[in-house]
This record gives sequence, structure tokens and C-alpha cells, in this order.
Amino acid sequence: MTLSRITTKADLQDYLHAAMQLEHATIPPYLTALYSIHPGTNSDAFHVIRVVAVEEMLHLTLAANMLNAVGGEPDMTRAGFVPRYPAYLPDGEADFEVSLERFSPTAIGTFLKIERPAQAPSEEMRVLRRPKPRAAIPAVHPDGDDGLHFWSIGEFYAEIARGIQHLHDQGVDLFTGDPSRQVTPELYYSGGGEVIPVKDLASALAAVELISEQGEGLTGSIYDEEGELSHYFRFQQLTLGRYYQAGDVANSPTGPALEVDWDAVYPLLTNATITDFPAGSEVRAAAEAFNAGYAEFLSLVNQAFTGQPDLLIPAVGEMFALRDQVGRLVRNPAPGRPGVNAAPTFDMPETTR
Amino acid sequence: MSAQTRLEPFLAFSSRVTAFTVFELQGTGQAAAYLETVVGVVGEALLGDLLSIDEAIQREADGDAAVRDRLLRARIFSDERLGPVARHIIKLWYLGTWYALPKDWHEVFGSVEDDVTFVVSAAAYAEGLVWPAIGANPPGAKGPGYGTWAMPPKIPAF
Amino acid sequence: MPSSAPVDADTIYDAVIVGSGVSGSLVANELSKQGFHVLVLEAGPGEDQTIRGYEKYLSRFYEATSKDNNSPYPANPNASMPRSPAVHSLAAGQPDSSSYLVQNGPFPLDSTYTRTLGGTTMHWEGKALRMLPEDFETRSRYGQGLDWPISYDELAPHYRRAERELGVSADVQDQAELGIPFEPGYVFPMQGLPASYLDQAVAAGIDGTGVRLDGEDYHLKVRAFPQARNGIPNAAYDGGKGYVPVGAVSTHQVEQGERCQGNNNCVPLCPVQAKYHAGKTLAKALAGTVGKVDLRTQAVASRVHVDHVTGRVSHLEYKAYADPGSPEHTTHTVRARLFVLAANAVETPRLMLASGLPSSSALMGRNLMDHAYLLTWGLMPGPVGTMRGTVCTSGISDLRGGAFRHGQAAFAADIHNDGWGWAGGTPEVQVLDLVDSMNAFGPDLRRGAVDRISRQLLLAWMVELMPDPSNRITVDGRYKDALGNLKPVLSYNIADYTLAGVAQARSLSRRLFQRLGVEDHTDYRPTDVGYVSYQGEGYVIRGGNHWSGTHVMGTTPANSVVDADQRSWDHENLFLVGSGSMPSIGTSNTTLTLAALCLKSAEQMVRQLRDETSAVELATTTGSAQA
Amino acid sequence: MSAQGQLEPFLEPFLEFSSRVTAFTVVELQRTGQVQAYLETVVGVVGEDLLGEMLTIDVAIRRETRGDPAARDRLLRIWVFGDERFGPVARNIVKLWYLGTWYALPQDWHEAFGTGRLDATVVVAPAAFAEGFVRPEAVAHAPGGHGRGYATRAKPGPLRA
Repeated sequence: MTLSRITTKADLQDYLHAAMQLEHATIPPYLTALYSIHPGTNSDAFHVIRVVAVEEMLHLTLAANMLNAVGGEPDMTRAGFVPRYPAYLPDGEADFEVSLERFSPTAIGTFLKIERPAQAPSEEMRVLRRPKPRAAIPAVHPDGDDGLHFWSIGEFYAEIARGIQHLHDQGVDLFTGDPSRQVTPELYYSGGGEVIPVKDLASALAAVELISEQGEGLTGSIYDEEGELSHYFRFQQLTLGRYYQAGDVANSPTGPALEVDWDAVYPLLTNATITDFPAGSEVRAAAEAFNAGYAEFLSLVNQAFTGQPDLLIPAVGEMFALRDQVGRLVRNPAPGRPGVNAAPTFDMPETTR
Repeated sequence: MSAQTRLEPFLAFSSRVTAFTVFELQGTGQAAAYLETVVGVVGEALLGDLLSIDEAIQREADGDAAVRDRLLRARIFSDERLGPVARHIIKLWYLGTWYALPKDWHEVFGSVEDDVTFVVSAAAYAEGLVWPAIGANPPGAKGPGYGTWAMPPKIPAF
Repeated sequence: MPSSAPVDADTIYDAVIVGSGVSGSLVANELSKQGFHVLVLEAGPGEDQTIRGYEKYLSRFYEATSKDNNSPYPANPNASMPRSPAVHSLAAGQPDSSSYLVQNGPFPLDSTYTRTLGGTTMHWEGKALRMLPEDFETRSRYGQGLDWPISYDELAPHYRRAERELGVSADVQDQAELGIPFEPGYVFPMQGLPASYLDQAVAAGIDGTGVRLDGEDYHLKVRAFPQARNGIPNAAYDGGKGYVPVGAVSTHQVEQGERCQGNNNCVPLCPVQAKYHAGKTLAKALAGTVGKVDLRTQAVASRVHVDHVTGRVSHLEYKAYADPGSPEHTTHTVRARLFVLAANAVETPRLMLASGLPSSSALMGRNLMDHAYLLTWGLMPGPVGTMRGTVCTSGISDLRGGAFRHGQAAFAADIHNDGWGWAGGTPEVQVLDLVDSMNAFGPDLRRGAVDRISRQLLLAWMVELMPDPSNRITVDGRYKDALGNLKPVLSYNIADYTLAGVAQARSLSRRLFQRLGVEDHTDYRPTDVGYVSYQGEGYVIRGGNHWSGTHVMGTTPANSVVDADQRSWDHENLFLVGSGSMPSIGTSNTTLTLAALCLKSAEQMVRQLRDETSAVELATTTGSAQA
Repeated sequence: MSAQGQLEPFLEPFLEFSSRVTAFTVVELQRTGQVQAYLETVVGVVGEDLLGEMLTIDVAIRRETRGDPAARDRLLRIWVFGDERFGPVARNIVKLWYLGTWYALPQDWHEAFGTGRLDATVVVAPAAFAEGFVRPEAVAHAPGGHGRGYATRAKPGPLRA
């Protein structure tokens, strides 16, 4: 079975596993682009990407809360959880791949696709049944070779929302998880939205809505109910060179001009893997140390999602340390590749547990 | 000699006198800016001399750190012309700041009109190596995260 | 942009507020919430209203070779501010007028404030302590200083509101142990900040130290300070409603709302706005839809005009400049029903005195207080990770009150996570010394840096100062700034009452260092600015930036400048707000208390604005004049 | 000044305490030949009661920390060196051993804890000066004490661990 329509609680858990994988899959590309920017330059772009990346972490947390609420067991340390880039998103969007690359118009183009508005151009494209594309991230059941593919992350969450409602209407006892596993707002907050502990239908649907609104905007409006601009339109500002402001309509921002310096960026090797760096080199050692650190970080976050929510606070500290490691990597020339710099590879050992 | 060909010996010398690896030095993103700063104040010729002597010392010491350090002290750090510049290169890496050379150095070895103390750039401040040396962040940059201060410091081995 | 909102010369504002710091912003927000039309005048620039502008502060700080506590803020001769590196030792009888704040002596005070949008909360450290109940009645209890016209209990509800507005992180039990009453069940908006590793090492050595003062025994305990910075929200706050921390503010979209990251830079600037600054309150005021707040930056209030028949303030003059680098300006007049001077305890009396309004009590500018800070510093036996965390997380607060205050000042100590910086022994200084004098390079240098920096301990002893009418701010026609405004002239000395506390602090510091095995590197030299000699021993005393007392509140027009609502006894539509109203400051950083006072005063302002329904007769306006 | 017999009970704890705070063994301390003179000096100024209390605390510390030197030092700092009454005396005992000199205690100490006895800075005995540990530790010699001859000076002294 792959991602077919949600008809059982097990289906829902599968979707939520996929949701965690999906939310996480966006983070390495965002962080790579973010930290490729020369410090002190591109302030507007830096903040736009940073805010989105932070909110993806919020979404990951919300997905974990939902999965815990319905009695699932988050597992971010299993083999294949971290994709090998370039990768298709695990919700089955098959018309583009996501790369680890420097901040560039191409990268922003990809980010716009990741965050594209929920509505597919036509009803037929909304949910597609088609062969699993090459190198797709093995979602929940990697052996499957066909299933549902969604036009957008928004469509994917719409199915989750539909499934929750459907199961609830069927009288399925959904919220059987241990409430002490929920991550609460004390442990995670940022400017963009609060963590919602999930304990019942209303809070589960609220969590889905928050993710969808922040990402792609469900309603077609560029701002959500809190007056927050959705990710898609945040990124679009970088290509249009202008901020949106209140009252604007899609595609026509009228706020202050926004400056982007595409050249103030380290020339990272795109989709670097560990073998791109010669064994024995300092760069190789640093890239391996980063990967090991990232694996530990995921493991720590996973512990936070599986009964020790307090660990989220030190996990943030680990993430800041990883940030500094990425900074050192991207400023070093890639050995044997003139004009190209090293990059974090996010290669995980088969299992990080 | 172009700045690019100077970079390697400059990094090699810098690594020895700072006890940070070339990777860590490059990791600051400041190597080119520092090289430019040094050349801008003391000129190509002096830096070339300093780096040639350093290379000679490496050959002579042949991996013996004690010998190397003795020769560095004898031929560079105690040299009236090279010593102040060598110390300033260390300070550049540790603090991101170029310090104006002493007045008597300028009198003897050539005056540079605009040799003043300055922070090389905002980024250079944040990349000072004194901070990783002590396992801390530069004040006002690279915040280590809530509550990390309650844990023992992670002072990196080298 | 709010700053460019035109000020209509014909507009009669409900209130004009001078100063956009914490006092002015709180009052503006409170009045706006009640539907009033308010104008805020800020002497300095307002570049931090966008994130990019805020980052300009940060890069200015990064690039500054001298990183003093005003280094992020642009030099601006049109609205200048004191800077500590500009303070020199004074020769007897010779005022130092070389910088903005004229030092008349005999003691040179290196305290500063910031003239920019948000005021000194841009560079404040963020400690948000309540005063002790006994601090409000030092005269009747200890025969020292002045009593407040209100008690702790009367201020307590306003303290609670101030703690919400500023977003205070603290542990209520810890504070209650100091003798501060809280309402049953009260918790702070956010949990107390974790103690630094350095704090923990110090606590392990000194918790339980017994101190006998004036026949009474005290036992020391290292406690975290209440701090106005984002930590972990308290789920139990507000009867279980919780608390939502306020993140970065900007006139443009930014969702940066994090908790403190430990940037170790609360002073002079928090890079992520985890620390409260008045801009957070001001942003709410500007966004409010009930009333309306206009903000005018680069507008220096220059004269308060009083109608001598009614005694009311008729209008206010201010000078607007377009370019901080040029003294060119235009002079404007603004009218309002209510005037609020919130320019800080130096600038407010300076403006009043420059306007020829010394108060019928003659106390305008007098009773200037600050805290006397004595620094003691040394090296812990091993690395303790100094230079991590907020600038200060914990300290010793057990000697803030007690019967010994009959004879000597109370004091408290901060454990500084930022090492010896305040005493001049920054990491930069250590590296320069290692390279230049110790001839260290390579591994010796790295080890030396750890040995000399990661072991640093600095205790900053905050010693109380009682109000003394001869400590004062005045003006003098000889001293003017670039716009022709009179500069503040400071006369300041430190009484033996305080010096006795200083000596006690030094002696206690020695004992604590003995318990900790700290190498004592404390060194006071007669050539240091702020050197004083007391009973045969020398000390160096520094300012705490806690300017206060200069328009003191009291019970009668004869003993004070303002009443318990901070309303001028002489001018019924004039409020002088901020720490200048405080008759004593005990051993509390002043911001939380002045915030509470402002919230209290705003209630009176609202009452007054509502009661005055009849048209107010206004003096003839003077037209705009080109300077 | 007390006779030798009366001070007998102090001897062992005094040596134990001195050994820890000077980092010389009891045997090395005894070899200086100054134990009795130093003990008499201390008791002469601060009295048997104070010294007795201080040494009792040290015994308790030793018992409590059971051979953990770091723990012992920590408690020594808290209970002895950081104590207003004992701290100055403890530091003076260290100085006695290292420098052969008794330093007059601070005026404050005498006002608060003194017994009214006379106190002055004195070289305890000419012999004591020569036995001061600051010199044996660096394997140099005290100026005017038992010299080792010119040639020995040029050699690097083996520092004690």
C-alpha cells in the first residue's frame, strides 16, 4: 500500500509519517540556501528564508503532535527519513525535484514550487495516480510502486484533514495517544505561530489549518487570518523585488523595494554527497562531522517527540551549533574543484539510531 | 605574485601562529580580506619576505614543533621589521581587527598614511577566532541558543 | 512611515509626549488604547523601525573599535548623549565640558543614556526587579533618604502590569524569599532564566555564606534575577491563560520572535530582540486603532511654555532637523491638552530648567541618584565558560534590605557572564596582552585565551545612593549643543553612607573569592576615573545608568516636584514621568519600577483627559520660525 | 608561650593541615625542624581555642571527603579560607611554612576575633628563614642561608611535582 485515500486510522498514521518526512525534507534545502548567503548581505532574503525554515520546523512539530495524538510513533532516525538530494517530495509531487543548492533564482524557483498554492490548475491534476517517479523519497512504504500523488503540499494536507474528519465521523477512536508527548507552546515558539497541542478533532484540524495557511495559503488570499503572509508569497517577493503590504493582491506587491544580491553567495557544490570530497581532507572530515551532528540532532528531536518534549530546548542549541559548522563548510573551497565551495551533504548513515 | 598565490603560504603561516587549521581559517570566510588588509598596509614585498622565511623555517624544522617555534621566534617574532606584522596577523585572525602598527615601526620601515586601527568588517568581527578558542560566541552574533549557557563550556581540543 | 507623519500646527493633541523610551511609549500606548490622539516627539533618529534599520545598529556595533554601551547608535550632535569613554578624571573646581554631559564634579560619573527611538531600553541589560517594600520608606524606617508618597502595596498592581508589558522571566518563590510580597498564586509571565554554568560554580562555593551586619545574620544564596527577556512562557500565568512572548517588532513584516539565544550582548544591543525594548510597546501604540499615535523623530523638544495666569502648559516648542550631521533645523510649536515629559531623569529636568521652570519647590534637577557600582574581579580555579549566556543571569540579593541601612548602604551583586569587560579586561585586551607582552602564539595562545577568559569572574556590586539635593542636573548659558539647546550640567558626589556600603562589598568580595579559590585580580588605581579613597582604602566607582530623583515625587508642592501620579504640582496639565520621579531606588534597577509608575500615571491622565470636557483655552501659538 | 607538652595534642592535626595547604609531606615539614616553633607562634597569637577549632574542622573535612583532594579543597575554602575568623590564620600558616615569617593579622581581625595578645610581623627564627619552603620548592637557596656553591646555580632546578 502506498498513499491511498485515508480510510483507516493506520492510513492516517501513514500520512502523518509522510507529513513529518515531507516537512523535514524542505529543511535541508532551505538551510543550505540560507547559509550560502554571505553574512551581513541580503538581509531581506536571509530573513524571508529564515522565517520559512523556522516555520517548517514548527510544521514538523505539529505533524509530530498529530501523529502522537493518534497513537503513532514518530521516527526520524529510520533509514531513508532524510532524502538523498535531488529528491522528489514525499507527498508525490512528481513534476519537480528539490536540490541542495546555494541561494539563487533557481533555488527560489524550486521553493516557490514547494510552497505553491494548494489549488491544482485543474481538478484532474489535484490527485494523480501515476507511477512512482524515479528516486522519490521512500515515504512510508518504500516498496510500493504506485499510489496517490498530490499536486501540492496543500492538497496533501487537505486529504489529511478530510481523513481525520472522515474517521471521526465514522466513530473511530482517533485520539488515543499519550497526551504527555505533546509539544506545548512553552517549548517551541517563534514569531510565526504557536505550537498547537493536539488532543481532539478541533485541535487536530487547527494544526492542519495552521500548516496549510502558513505554507501555501488555503484561502487564496495572500495573508492568513493572523495577517501573516504565506510562504509562497514570501518567496515570490524575492523574485519580484518588492514586499507585499496589507491590501495587496496576489502577484502585485506594492510595499517597499527589496534588494537581492545574487552574487553575495558562496558558490556551493550543488547536491554534494560525501564522496565528492576526497577522503582524508579536512573538508571531508568536516562534512562527516556535520552529518554525524545532524544525525544526533534528529535523534535528539525524535526523543523530544517520543516522550521527552523538554529536549526540544537543547535541540535548538544543537541546531545553532550545526549552523556554525555549515558556515565553515560553505566558505571552504571544495578540494579539486576550482571555483566551487564545499557544502553540507546531509548524508545519513543507514540508520541513525 | 598574485593575491591568490599568496593565499596558500599566508594560510599556512596563519595556521601555525594561530593554532587553527587551514580549514578553520578558511571557514571564517575572511582569508582574502585579511590578506588584502595586510598587503594594503605593509605591501607585497614585506609580506613576501615574511612568508618566504616562514617556508624556510618549515623546511629547516622538518616537522619538529619545538625547533619550528624557536626559529619563528628568532627570525620572525623578534625581527624588528617582521615581528609587529606577524603579531598583527595573529590579532587579525583572533579579533577581526587590524591594529595600527607602532609609530616607530612606521618611522623605520615605511610610513603608510592610512594605517589606523579598524575592524575589517562586521563579518570579520563575528569570525574572530578567540570565540571558538574559548567555546563561546562573539557577543552579539551567532547566539548559541536558549539555556545553552547552563551547560559546561565546550572548549574545542586542538 | 509614522515618523514622517506631518504634524499639523492646528492640531490640538490630547497629549504630547516628549521621548519615545519606555516611559513615553508606555504612556502613549495607554492613552491610545483609551482613544486619545497622541503625538510622540523623539529627539534621536528612528532607523530601527525596520529590521534592516535595526541591523544597521548591529553592524555599527560590530564595526566599532570601541564597543561601549552606546556604540550601536549613531553620533548625533543635534541630540547628543553621554558616552562612558568620554568621561575623564576631574581636577578640583574645573568642570569638564568637552563632551555633551558637562561634569561639574567633584565625582565624575560615567553613566549614559541613549537618545534614539526606544531610548535607553535599546541598550539596557533587562533586569526587571521590584523594589523591596522597605525601599519605599527608608526615611521613616532607617532615617535615611526620602519616603515615597505611595507604598509598595499601592504600586503592586502596576508592577504586575509592567511585568506583563515588559515580559518578565522570573521565579516568584525566589523573589518572595527576599521579602517581596506577591499576590497568592502569582507567577511571572515567563519562567526564570536558567542560571549560567558560571553562576552554578559560584553558587556551589558561596551559597550559605553567613554575613553579620549590625547584629543581624544574613545567609547568601545565588539567585537568578527577574529579566525582561523572552524565556519559557509560564502556562500558569494569568490564571492559566499563559503568556505569549513578544518577538521582534518592525514596521515591516518580520516573524522573529524567539526566546533569548544567549548572545551575551544585552548591553548594548540584543541582536534578536529577545530582550524587551520600548519599541515593542511603541509598535503596539502605533498600530492601535482605538486612538491615534503620531510619531515625530529627529524632533528635539526645546522649550515648555506656561500660561502664567492659569499655570498650565500652553504649548511646546521643538526643533526638527533633517540631517544629524547638520545643525540646520526648523522650530515648531505643538499644542495639546496634556503634556508628558518622558525624556529621562537628565533630559526632562534639563528641558524644564532650560525653559525657566525650576519648580516652586526649587527641586527640579536635584536629588539626582544613580547606583554606585564597585567591580571586583578574578579568575576561577578552572574554566567555567565565561562569555556565555545573557550578560548577567544571577547574583546575590540577600543584602538588599535590613536594619543595617540605618548606618550604611544596602548592596547587591551581579555575577557577570561577560567576564571582565566592564573592568576593562575584555577578551580583546587579553588576546592583545598574550600576543604583545606574553609572546604567545600557536597553542600557547589558544591555551592562554582559555586560561585568561574562560575563568573570568566579575562581580558588580550595586550599592545604593540616597537622594541628596546637592547632587543635581543644572543648565548653564555657557554650554549649548549643536542646535543651541542648553546642555545638562552634572554635579555629583558620593556620600560616606554609600562608601561604607562600598567598603563592605569589597570586604565581602574578598571572602567570597577565598571560598571560591578565585585569584583576585581586582585593581583600583588613583589614575582611574572614579577613584575614591575611604577609610584608608582606594576604590573605583562607576555609574549604573540608573539616573533618577531629579523631579522627585512627594506629598506637598514644597517637598517635591510631582505628586504621586507624577503630575507637576505647579502645572496641572504637565506630567514629568520616569525614574526622575523616584524618591529612592534602593538596590533595584529602575526600569520596572518606572514602568509601573507610568502605568499608574496613565490612569490619572485618562481620568484627567475625560474630566476636562470643556474647551481648553490655548495661548496664542507662535508660528514656525526658521532657525 | 605554651610548653611543648601542652601543645602535643595539636601536633598531628597541625601537621596534617599544614601538609595539605602547603603541598609538602608531613615528613618534609618535620625535616625543617620548625614544627614546634611554628605551632607555638600560632598559638601565641590566636590562642589554643581558635587553633583547636580550626583543626577540628579540618579533621571533619578530612573525614567527610575521604581522600578526595578536590572535595577537600573545596570544603577547606568554604569552611576555613573563606571564614572571617579562620581564613586569615590559615593563610598565615601557609606563609609561615613558605617564608618562615609570621605576618601580623589585619586590624579588622583583631578587633573582631583577637584575644588581645600582641601580634607583629616577625621572622620566627633565623633558622626558620633558611627553611622557608618558597626556596626549597624551586631548589634554589635562601640568600644568606645554606648555599650550594656557585656552580649549582647554572643548572635548571628540577621542579617538584
